[in-house]
Amino acid sequence: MIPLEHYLYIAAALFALGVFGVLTRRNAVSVLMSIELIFNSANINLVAFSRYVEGAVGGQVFALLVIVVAACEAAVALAIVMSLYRLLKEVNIDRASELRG
Amino acid sequence: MDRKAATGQDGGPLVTLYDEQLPPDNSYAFSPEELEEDEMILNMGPQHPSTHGVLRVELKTDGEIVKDARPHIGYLHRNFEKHAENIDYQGVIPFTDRMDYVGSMGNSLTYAMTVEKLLGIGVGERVAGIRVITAELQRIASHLLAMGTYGMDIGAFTPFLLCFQQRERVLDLFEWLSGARLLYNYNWVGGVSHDLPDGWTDRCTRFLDEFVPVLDEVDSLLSHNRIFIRRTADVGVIPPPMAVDYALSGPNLRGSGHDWDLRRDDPYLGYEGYDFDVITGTGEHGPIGSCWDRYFVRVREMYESVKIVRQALARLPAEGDVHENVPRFVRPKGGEAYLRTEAPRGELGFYIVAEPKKPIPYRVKGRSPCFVAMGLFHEITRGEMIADIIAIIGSLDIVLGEIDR
Amino acid sequence: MGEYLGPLFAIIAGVLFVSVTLLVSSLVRPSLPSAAKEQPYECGENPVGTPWGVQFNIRFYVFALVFLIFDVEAVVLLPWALAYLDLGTGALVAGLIFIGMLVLGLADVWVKGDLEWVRREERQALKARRRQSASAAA
Amino acid sequence: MKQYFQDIYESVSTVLIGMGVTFRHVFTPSVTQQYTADELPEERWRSPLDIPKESLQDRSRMKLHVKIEDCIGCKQCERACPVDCIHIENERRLKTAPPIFAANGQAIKQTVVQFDIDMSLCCYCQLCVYPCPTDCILMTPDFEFGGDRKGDLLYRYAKEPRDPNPPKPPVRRKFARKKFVRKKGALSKARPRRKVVRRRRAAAPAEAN
Amino acid sequence: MITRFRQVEMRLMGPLTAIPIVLAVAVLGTIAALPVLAMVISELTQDFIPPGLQHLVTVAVGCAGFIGILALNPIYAIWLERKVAAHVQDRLGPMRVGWHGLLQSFADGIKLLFKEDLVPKNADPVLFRAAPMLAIVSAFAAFAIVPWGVRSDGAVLAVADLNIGVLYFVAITSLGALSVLMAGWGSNNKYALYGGMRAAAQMVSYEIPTAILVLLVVAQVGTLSIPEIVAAQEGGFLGIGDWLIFQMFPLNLIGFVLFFICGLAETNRTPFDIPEAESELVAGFHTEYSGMRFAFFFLAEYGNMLLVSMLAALMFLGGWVGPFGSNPLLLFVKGFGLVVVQMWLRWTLPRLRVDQLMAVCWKYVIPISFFLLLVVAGVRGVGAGW
Amino acid sequence: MGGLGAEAIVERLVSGLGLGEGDFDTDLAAADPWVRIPGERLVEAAQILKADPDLAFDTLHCLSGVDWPKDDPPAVEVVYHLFSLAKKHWIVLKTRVPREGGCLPTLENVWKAANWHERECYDLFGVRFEGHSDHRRILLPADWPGHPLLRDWEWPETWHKIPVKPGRQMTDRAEKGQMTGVGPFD
Amino acid sequence: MDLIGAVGKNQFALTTVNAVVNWARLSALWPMTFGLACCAIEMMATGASRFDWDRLGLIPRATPRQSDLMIVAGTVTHKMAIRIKTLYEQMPEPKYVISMGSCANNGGPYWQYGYHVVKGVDQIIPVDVYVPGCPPRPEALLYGIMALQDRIREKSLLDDPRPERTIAAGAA
Amino acid sequence: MESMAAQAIFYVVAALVLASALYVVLGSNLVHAAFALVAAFFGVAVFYVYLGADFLAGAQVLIYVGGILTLLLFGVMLTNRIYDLKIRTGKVQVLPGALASGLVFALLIWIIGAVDWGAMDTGDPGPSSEPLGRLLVGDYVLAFEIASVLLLIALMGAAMLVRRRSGS
Ligand code: SF4
Ligand code: SF4
Ligand code: SF4
Repeated sequence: MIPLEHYLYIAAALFALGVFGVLTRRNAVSVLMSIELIFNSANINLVAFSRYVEGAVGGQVFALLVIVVAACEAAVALAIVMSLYRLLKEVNIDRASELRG
Repeated sequence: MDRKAATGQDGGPLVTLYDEQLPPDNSYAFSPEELEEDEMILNMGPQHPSTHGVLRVELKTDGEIVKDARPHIGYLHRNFEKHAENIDYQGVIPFTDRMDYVGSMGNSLTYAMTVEKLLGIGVGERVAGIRVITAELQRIASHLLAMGTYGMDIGAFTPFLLCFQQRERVLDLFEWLSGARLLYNYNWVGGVSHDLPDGWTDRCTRFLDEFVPVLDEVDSLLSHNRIFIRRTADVGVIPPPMAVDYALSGPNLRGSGHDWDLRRDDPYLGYEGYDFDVITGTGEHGPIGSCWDRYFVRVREMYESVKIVRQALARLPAEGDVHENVPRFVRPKGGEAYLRTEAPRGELGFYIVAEPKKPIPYRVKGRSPCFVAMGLFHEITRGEMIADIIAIIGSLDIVLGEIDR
Repeated sequence: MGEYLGPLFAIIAGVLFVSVTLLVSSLVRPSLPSAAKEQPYECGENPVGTPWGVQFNIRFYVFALVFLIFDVEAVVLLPWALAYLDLGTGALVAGLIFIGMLVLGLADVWVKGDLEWVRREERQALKARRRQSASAAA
Repeated sequence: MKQYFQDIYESVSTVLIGMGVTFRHVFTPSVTQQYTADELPEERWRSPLDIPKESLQDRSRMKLHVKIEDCIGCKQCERACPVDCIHIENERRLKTAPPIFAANGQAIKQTVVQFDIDMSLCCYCQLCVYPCPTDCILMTPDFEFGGDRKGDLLYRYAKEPRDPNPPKPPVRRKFARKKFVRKKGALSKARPRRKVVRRRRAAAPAEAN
Repeated sequence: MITRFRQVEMRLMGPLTAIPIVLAVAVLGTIAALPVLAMVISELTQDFIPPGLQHLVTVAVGCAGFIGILALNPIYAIWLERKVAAHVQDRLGPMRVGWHGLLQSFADGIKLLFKEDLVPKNADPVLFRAAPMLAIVSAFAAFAIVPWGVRSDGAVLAVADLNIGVLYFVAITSLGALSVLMAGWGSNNKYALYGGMRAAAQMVSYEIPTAILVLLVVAQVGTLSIPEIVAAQEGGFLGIGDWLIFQMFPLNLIGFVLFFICGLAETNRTPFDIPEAESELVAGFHTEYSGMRFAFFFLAEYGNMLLVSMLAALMFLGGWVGPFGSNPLLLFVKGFGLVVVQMWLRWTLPRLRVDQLMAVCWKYVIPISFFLLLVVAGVRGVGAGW
Repeated sequence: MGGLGAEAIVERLVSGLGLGEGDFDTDLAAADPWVRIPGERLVEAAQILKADPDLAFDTLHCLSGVDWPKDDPPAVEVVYHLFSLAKKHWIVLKTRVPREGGCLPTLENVWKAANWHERECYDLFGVRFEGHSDHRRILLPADWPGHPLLRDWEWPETWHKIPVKPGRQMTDRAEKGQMTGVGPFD
Repeated sequence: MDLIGAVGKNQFALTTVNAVVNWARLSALWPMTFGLACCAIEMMATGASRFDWDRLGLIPRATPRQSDLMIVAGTVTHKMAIRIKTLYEQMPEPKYVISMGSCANNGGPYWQYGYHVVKGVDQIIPVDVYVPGCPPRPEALLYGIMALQDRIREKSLLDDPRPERTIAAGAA
Repeated sequence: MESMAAQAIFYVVAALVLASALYVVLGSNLVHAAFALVAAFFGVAVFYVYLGADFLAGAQVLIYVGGILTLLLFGVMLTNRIYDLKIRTGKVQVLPGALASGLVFALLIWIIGAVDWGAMDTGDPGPSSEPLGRLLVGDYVLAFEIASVLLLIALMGAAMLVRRRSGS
């Protein structure tokens, strides 16, 4: 039996990696990938808690909803990236922030 | 012409270049620099399963859409015209056979008739009858090939083999008649090389009887298949004025709705005496002049050819010498002649310039219907999709041997 | 959980199958590399540019997008379908609303022309140019 | 809306029709002619129109053959060939040599010392066959003469080749290859139709000239 | 000078080298008989084996069947395909290698094994090599859940009997799209890239109706587990009356046809073989693949064909349930029957164009399957009495 | 075939162009009646032929080059076979260009079909067509030496190392001892 | 290690492997769909129902990467020669070439005045079997394929896969 | 014994997930990174299996691997030319990024270690999909419906975003 903490450690590591990716990556798609990693780490936590603490499937419902949200997020974010690309011919987020001005 | 040297007494040594890297030939019509964003150059051919030989099409694509297409020809340029300047009138016939190798009866017929026009001789009734029969059978064989390969281009393999099966029967008839399966050297100046063998007409009738039901079957398998129609109707539309402007001929012209057939409108070989219909495209599915129209004109022409062959067989004079008018030597008095006939692919013409009393033509030019049809290719491909390019090439029914000569 | 050994076994079998075959093959197959052999194939032509330098039609993205949404929808509906028989009318109504939303979305993208592989306007524009040149000829 | 359902209906119905056609073909006998490396056995020969093999091959234009004994060295064939793949060289026979005759009675005045036909160039047009006065060059229905050496496709018919190198024997093939042999008498009895040709030609004055 | 080829040959020279190749044929033959053999053994021995080991035995038998199917299927499916094609076209098909060409696929396989394997210079070497592996793995993994019978004591004979069976199937097949995309992108070839992108878009699109039709089944039987789905179809008139396909006529029949169409599309079979569309894209995503790596795609394709056929049979045609009680052979008969139908279709129909293919999916198949789902749900609800 | 007679066509054309007696050549008795006009007037003539409602030559059926090196002056003759689908009549239009550096105006703008024909004529005869939209070789590779249908065209020895001249095919192989020397019946 | 000795010791293994591999190679010759001219039509006829080269195990493949056999069916022109050579190079080993028809053998009818015709495809790529004819009958092509199968049957794994290459290099 | 093996597999998978995640954030080839993400997602699915959430595992594979990843891949392939695929990460950002994420990681580790989670082994929970369905249509029916609305909005919004640019 794997102890709960191990799941939590892995989730934490994934989370940290995701954060690192979000912070260092310039490419928007790359940033998106990192965000997906973060979502996953959250999901691991949810499911692990629901299994070890709750002992029922309530947490899984939330995980499912998180997946739904993640999918929507990915869809919309990529759409934004696409239109950004059409505009700039580049998907560097640094350039994107220039658009504000 | 020095016949001695011809057997290769001099010349360079035989070279083998296995190890040599041949230089790349980057003949592109579109330069990469000119491309806009999102565009890509895609080559189709010269080795490609469905460019019907060695056609190369250069596509400028944007995703699946073809922005522009340029055909490159010449990969089968076999110098027919150069040969014709060096070989006697009779000897040219094997080379004309090799121009449109799917319809070689039609080629040699046209050439022979042009030389006959030059010489001012005619042919007897039996020869004319035999010529009509062979020409129409050849049309059937050629259209069968067109139909089958078109099906294959669209992705249906079975109709192709069913068509080929019928084509084999025609080839059998031809082999029995002339000894060769594909390149017959059958139509001679002033006659044909062999008379019909005994029993040939019976077999021919039998073929016609058995052929029509099979054609119906392939028709129901392919021509009226919904997928096939969707793939070909409204694709590669040649509007009628464009067809004339580009001097299209044959089924391609008729597919655009022009009611024009040399056999009826400028008859030769006594075609005026036969009862047949000229098939034109109707625009049954989608606009007139689409790929489906051209394809279907060919299919229905086969029925007409069957009609003609039946009539020709019925009225063929029982006796007659097929070599009656064959001149001993062909030495025209000079001058020039142009003559065209309705070959399976359209109006095939030969333009011969003769020098007086020479056994060798001065200049022979073949006017090839496929060459002309290929000339408008870039017009009708613009805006179509990649898959449609294949459909369009197939529907024009080209033979590279005739385009490149 | 033990039943998941099956897929694991299958995956390992697959990997083993591929790698063993490739290993055996690499021992016995000939290899004569040459420059021309390693060129990308393009019907015997020298390719111009690399396909990687090319952008693909945005359509691909649109389809993947619509697919993703419907995929998620199918997954969320699965538990619904499973429990459906025991849940009574409420489930039917809930499912109806859910599917109704999605159908609405489908209708929306359909009407807006996103489900055309090639946008109608683009194609029409190119074809129109062609027709122009045809009529100019006439 | 109507169009929508009609589309569905037509697609389904035409697909079913097509499937019916192909289904029927599963049960029609196959037309394949199972060619083997030996000459095709009669029972496997399948002409789609039931033309007997013999008569189909009667005019067959495959490999050329020269009955060199009958050749008078007139070079008509060489001249007629549009491809120039025949090469003939003659030597005058001595006046004192005993007269010999071709099968049709023509006197042979020259010795053919070289008679090469390059079958790898020939276009099988049969134009060389028609003018031969002694009917000694003819086309046979034999097509099984490919191989791995192009040199094998050059046929030298002259009995006394001037080539100093003695010819090598042909490559042995593994499978037994029956050579095409015409039945006795078939060779000398050349194609009747061709004779007619020549007679007519000689009789009719050439209009063109 | 010794070429690399020669050096390789030297390695071959061990006395062991000949044996595997000679034996391979025999081994494969035995494997073919494996499922039946295992089934028989398991039936005979079920009374003697302690209950604790029962599970292991069923899994072992399932594995035997799995390997048997996987080894047998491509080899004979390819032969069958060629024969079907030939007879549809009045030909004979392979005749020379073995009796009526039965050994043809072995010859093809050995030849491909001994064929040079090219990795184009500018290709992405990692993706190029990983793609065929992924294709095979996804086919294998999907096969793992296909049960092929129940023993008389009710134990399911399968490598794995998952209670999310159909969901697993839908999920794993989506890996196939990835492998195609990998291959297309990794080849650095224009045709391959077109083919790969098209294939991915196509497979992905047709996954939606597949999932919806799976929902359709699930909503009726209330379970995701495949053996239970089959169990729900037992009984009825002549033993076939309760097959799902005959229920709520014609809703489920349409569902079955649509499911089959989706299967065709997911395995890239005519009329949906756009990604490989020979007449336009040369060979599509596997244009650059040669030798064994190409063979893997081929194997995966035939594996997937059988997979979708068997699943269609399990979900709609009652699986191993039939007129004469339940019998694993029935499943094979149904599965291969559907495979033959796939081949029959292939040799009948022309190919759709990309946009038409997508239109078929999004404008016809998906709306109709949504409609089916709603109607079936409604009818079931009424039937359940609320 | 209906339509106008050759005489009428030539008459209309010549009067339309305003050509004098010496400016054109014609042979109305030939099998295919032709008229030869100077190259400069070509486009004009083509336009007349196409636009005149009675002539209505709507198709350029064939375009051929003929090399006449022995004539005085040596020239390439370009022959246009024109046909009217509407009126069903024929005329053959000829014009001459000098062999070296000869140039004609393109008829592409009158009949689209001329495009490829002219490219071919350029490829094989070296006749340039002024104003042509895509003036490249069509049949032969771009770096092919010369225009091979000119009668005095020199065969290159090789092209990219591949021999062009006919080799010593039979004798060569005979000398290498590759001969079998056995006829089939011997 | 003495390689020759190793070969000698395991003669039996070698012959067995050889036999199996050669059997596989000769019964699964996949030609590249590749037609050049008139001969290609007869090649298609060979693939069609009446002659059916599928009987011998031939499946046409569209890409050179998956084909073993190149049937040069038709006239090789200078413009095409470069492409043919590229395509040949792009086929993986072992690869075979059948030269079909007079044109591919030797330039055929075009050998004399065909300025744009390569006088024999064997000038640019090595040829295994020459099939004479213009065009060769489908049976003749089948005969050529069988002749090629015979040649493959006699090949040894120890042979250099492309002997011509070394010869040409040696001569140079 | 079985559990030993199971544990071993778990840690192998965990290592795999972390390695892939590492490549995702550090790798230089974007397409490879996307495929590495496949492995990470797949590994997470394996965790779900270990946690007895088999339905969720299926959903994870189907949505993440089949859906989101395909989308991401198309995104990568559509927006990048190969020479851009080498992602430059300036040193400026790496250091603070590493610092920040390291900090987060340390914090999390500390929390995980410090808190007593009250974990209990509830035994094999059995099939999870049907209870999930009950919950979804029962207690959480609002969330269920909201999810559908969310999906609808995402679909329409994203389609619109893309459409506006490509139409012109
Ligand atoms: S058949 Fe024709 S090409 Fe052959 S040798 Fe006779 S004339 Fe010459
Ligand atoms: S024509 Fe006949 S006789 Fe004269 S050389 Fe030729 S083969 Fe001999
Ligand atoms: S050999 Fe004859 S049939 Fe073959 S391509 Fe050459 S000319 Fe055509």
